[in-house]
Amino acid sequence: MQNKQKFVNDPVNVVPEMLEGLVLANPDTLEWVPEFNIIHVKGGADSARVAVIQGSGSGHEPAHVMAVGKGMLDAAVPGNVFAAPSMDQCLACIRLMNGPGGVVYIVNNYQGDRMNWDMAQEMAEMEGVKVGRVLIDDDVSVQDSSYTTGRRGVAGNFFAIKAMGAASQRGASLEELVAMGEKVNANVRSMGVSLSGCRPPAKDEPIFTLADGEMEFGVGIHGEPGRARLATKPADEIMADVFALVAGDLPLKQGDRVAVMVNGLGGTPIGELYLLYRKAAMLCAESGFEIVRNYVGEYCTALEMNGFSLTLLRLDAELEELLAAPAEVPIRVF
Amino acid sequence: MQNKQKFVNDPVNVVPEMLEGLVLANPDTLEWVPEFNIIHVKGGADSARVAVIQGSGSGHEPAHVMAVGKGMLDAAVPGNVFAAPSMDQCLACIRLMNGPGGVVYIVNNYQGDRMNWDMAQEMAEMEGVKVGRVLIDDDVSVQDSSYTTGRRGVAGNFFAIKAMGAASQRGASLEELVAMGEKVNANVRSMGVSLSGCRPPAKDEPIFTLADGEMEFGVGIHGEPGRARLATKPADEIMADVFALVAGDLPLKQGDRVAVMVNGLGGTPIGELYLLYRKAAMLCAESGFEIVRNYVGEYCTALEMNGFSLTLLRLDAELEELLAAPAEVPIRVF
Amino acid sequence: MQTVTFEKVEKALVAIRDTALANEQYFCELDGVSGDGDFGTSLATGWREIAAKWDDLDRTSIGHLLLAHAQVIASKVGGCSGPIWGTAFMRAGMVARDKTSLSPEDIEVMFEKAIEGIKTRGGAEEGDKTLLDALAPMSRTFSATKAGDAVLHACLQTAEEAVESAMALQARRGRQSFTGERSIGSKDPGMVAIALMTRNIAIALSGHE
Amino acid sequence: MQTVTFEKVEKALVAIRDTALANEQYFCELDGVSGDGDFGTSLATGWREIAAKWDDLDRTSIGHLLLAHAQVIASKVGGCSGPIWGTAFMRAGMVARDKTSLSPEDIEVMFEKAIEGIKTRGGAEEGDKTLLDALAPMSRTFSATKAGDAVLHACLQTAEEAVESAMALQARRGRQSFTGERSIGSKDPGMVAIALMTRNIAIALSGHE
Ligand SMILES: Nc1ncnc2c1ncn2[C@@H]1O[C@H](COP(=O)(O)OP(=O)(O)O)[C@@H](O)[C@H]1O
Ligand SMILES: Nc1ncnc2c1ncn2[C@@H]1O[C@H](COP(=O)(O)OP(=O)(O)O)[C@@H](O)[C@H]1O
Ligand SMILES: [Mg+2]
Ligand SMILES: [Mg+2]
Ligand SMILES: [Mg+2]
Ligand SMILES: [Mg+2]
Repeated sequence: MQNKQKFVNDPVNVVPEMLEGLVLANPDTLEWVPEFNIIHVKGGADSARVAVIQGSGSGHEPAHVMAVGKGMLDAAVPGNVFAAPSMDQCLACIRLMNGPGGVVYIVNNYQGDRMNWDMAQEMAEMEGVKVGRVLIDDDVSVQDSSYTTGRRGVAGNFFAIKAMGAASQRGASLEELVAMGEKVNANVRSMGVSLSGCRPPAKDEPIFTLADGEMEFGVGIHGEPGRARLATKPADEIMADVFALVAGDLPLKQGDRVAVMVNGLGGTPIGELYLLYRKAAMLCAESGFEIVRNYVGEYCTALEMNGFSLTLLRLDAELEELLAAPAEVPIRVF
Repeated sequence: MQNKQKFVNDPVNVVPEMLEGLVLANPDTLEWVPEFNIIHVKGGADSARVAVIQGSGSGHEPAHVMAVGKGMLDAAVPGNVFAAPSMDQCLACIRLMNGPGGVVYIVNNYQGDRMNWDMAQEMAEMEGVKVGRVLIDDDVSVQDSSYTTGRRGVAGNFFAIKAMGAASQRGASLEELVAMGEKVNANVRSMGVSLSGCRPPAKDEPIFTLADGEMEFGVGIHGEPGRARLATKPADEIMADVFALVAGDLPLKQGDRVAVMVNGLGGTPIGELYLLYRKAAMLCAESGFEIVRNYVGEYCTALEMNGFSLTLLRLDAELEELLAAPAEVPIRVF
Repeated sequence: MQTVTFEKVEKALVAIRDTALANEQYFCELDGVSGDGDFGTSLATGWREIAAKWDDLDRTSIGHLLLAHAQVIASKVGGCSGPIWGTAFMRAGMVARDKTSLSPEDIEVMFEKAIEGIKTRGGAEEGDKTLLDALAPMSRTFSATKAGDAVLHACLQTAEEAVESAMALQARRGRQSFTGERSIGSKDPGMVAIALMTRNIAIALSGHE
Repeated sequence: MQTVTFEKVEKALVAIRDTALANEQYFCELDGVSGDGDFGTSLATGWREIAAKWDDLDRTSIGHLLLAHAQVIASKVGGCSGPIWGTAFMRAGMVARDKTSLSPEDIEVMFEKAIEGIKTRGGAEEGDKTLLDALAPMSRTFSATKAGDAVLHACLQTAEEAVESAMALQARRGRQSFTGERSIGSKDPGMVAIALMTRNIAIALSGHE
């Protein structure tokens, strides 16, 4: 049975109808290929540049279809809600965005995403296309999970997109882009916490439910279990726990320059995200980590889940420059 | 009792801690006056311009503290969650942002907001300050409501801020700014629908609850009742009903040029907002209204409420130019 | 009524202040019947601040003293009461800006201006079951009896009768109005405060009448 | 075993196809015990597409025919099965790219490459209760018996025994693994499909052995 507390029509059409809305809202900058649900920058592949593309399940918006734009992704190819894009979608996207220098895709470490992309890559390579791959696995909360072997790829993904998108604009080669993505992945860590479940449009039931006073510590971006189901506590204490695990995993050391992201998982008011950022900024100051850039808002969501994730990225001069480069996304804020 | 499913510390400190996070995240552009919870552009009043300010309850973020920036608001002074700022907060903000040409405030038509601002205006005028006022009442859903006499002021407010902020940058006088704000208000209409209640941090109970399959048609931005409690239905049909009421109230006529905003009330995934925008764009096309600019995302929320509002603004050449003028807001999207 | 001296005005203000301070709980209970139960706290918070600053209040004129009250009330009193009471004191204060004593005609105008201010500020009219339903008849009684000696007593009687007769009304302003018909049959806390303050003013000034 | 002709390969592919088409419901039921019940639909959807395109499939070589299968399977089969089966056909197809008949050694390498591909793609190892637990022992049986005439029969026996003995295992890959210990005691749908396809290939080719 359909979830009635959603602004959708037939749940089967959620993704195409969302994409149609997106291109209707951005007629000058985006194009949509309905057959494969590909969103790409207007005009398609740029023969002077190596395109950067991504595809994963829907329900994480603005990731990744709303990260398509100049200096960000050249294309995104979403699957259904919380389902990997199929092999032929990935292959079609590779073919479409391929240029003389090849094409690079970014994939989060989820089994379904990886299998379909790897397969598409092999197929494309058999056709003579040069394909680069960047795997993101920034989530420190669990080693193996419902949908992964190894760590999950979550909001840290944004920084790979931003850095690689900027590098592509500067004419980076396929190898340079892959190296850049791998550098981001080696230096980025994330972890999430939720205070509610989430409910895909086609499902009658939430993926999980939390009683009043419970939180899922280390939740995944589909509502998969994390480290533990714990009692809720003040926001500052939650942030302190998450911060210690994320910073400790890299590990960051005094004097490191960092980018800090407090990402909303969909149902958390932006006011609470800033309240959480306040504590993260204080913890950085105490630890001697210098915040060079910060990001507070929704970057990678899990439908309407009430939760947040913290992402820390260790910077070097090159990354700082790429993060500061101009970029365009289809979300208008003023 | 405190609501435990929130990322907050002591509910009493929600607003100051959010504001502290906001200025920590924007040290180069924003300043905070803790005594009165005023957020203003760095450096304060600009003696060459008439400042545009706003204050209302918190819990509607990004409205209005995250709309402070060059070409937008010069300052915002928020009350507690869903409570008007007090008279002395408003008065302090007027005094602080006053310049040789005076200062203009925007107030949404809620009784508490109006009384405190009007009072502050009289006090300031007794001190010799020239104060302009723009009242926003764009919500077509109800004539009188729990908190208002006349129509409520909701997301349409954004367009007054944007147009007046841009006009102020161009050196508009107090009288010109007031006229501009009144022009926006005369040409803007909104209406909201929700599929869930919302729950202030200091409250144990949601402001209202909806059963599965119910929606509040015409909801206010504090969860106040609207026109009717109805059965949910497909998103396109909900949008069609809202669109007819909003466009019909102006009324818009064939050939009109418009700005369209699909605003999330806090807990609605952005994917659904684009799905709703798709239908709004189609309805505009059918009705012969030309969409010049569109806005899809969160502009004026009601904490974590699952809902949206539609705002239509009838444009003329002057408004089009002001909406297109550059502006800076403290929310970084890339 | 004769000319009202600065001293008498101060005594009246002390009576108002002490009424607010002494009845915090009672006014809250009245507000709790169909409102949000904060009215007593709202008033007491404001007048505690006035009491703390008492000696330093601007006494250049009666008007300035009233304006100093207005400033504190508007800043420190919460709910609807802050802007409404603040406005009343401010409008009355404007009339008396340059005065160190008040004629009955001055007081008549101050009454009218305060009522006008409350109406503008809160959008209420007589019959909406707010303190206007006490102030407006009092103002009419004052105008009718201002020449006589029993004016204060007449005003008090009007206020107390108003409290009783307004019980039958349904509140249409402030939080009381949110509970709809539940407000019918109960006393309006704002009106009770006005009547009690008037009584205490009458007691305080009775030696001088 | 002798050289396998193009004709025999086609017969084997028809047997695989028809097994997928004939057992949609049965495979779904098997998957429903501890998985999400879509395995039969996944396979049937893919092979319905293959059947529809049957006459137009690229027959330049055995390898091209297998690669044509791989393309359709990877595109049209959902769940884990699409990429896994697609990879198996692709890797086997690469070995046979230029061949119009297969030696036992060719088939041995194709087996090995397909298994290697499945491992790379899905990250599973033997013992994780997936179709690898049928394919890997079959591949060893094939290598050991490829010189003899009973090779197909020996492979079939290995597969069917593997299905039985793997029942005791707990699934560690795919959706079956989500239900944890609930998978113990049931047959793995992927392994059953492999065994049934082998049986139908043996029947189809028995006239020629
Ligand atoms: N709009 C109004 N105009 C005049 N008086 C009002 C108005 N609203 C409320 N009041 C008066 O204020 C009293 C309640 O005060 P208070 O508890 O401070 O307000 P709130 O309704 O905000 O809780 C009521 O008893 C009534 O006499
Ligand atoms: N990672 C894997 N590697 C190899 N085979 C797998 C893997 N995961 C599942 N399988 C096989 O696939 C079968 C289930 O297929 P299917 O229902 O399409 O997958 P899903 O788990 O996505 O629902 C299982 O019975 C098992 O034999
Ligand atoms: Mg009250
Ligand atoms: Mg109150
Ligand atoms: Mg399955
Ligand atoms: Mg499946």
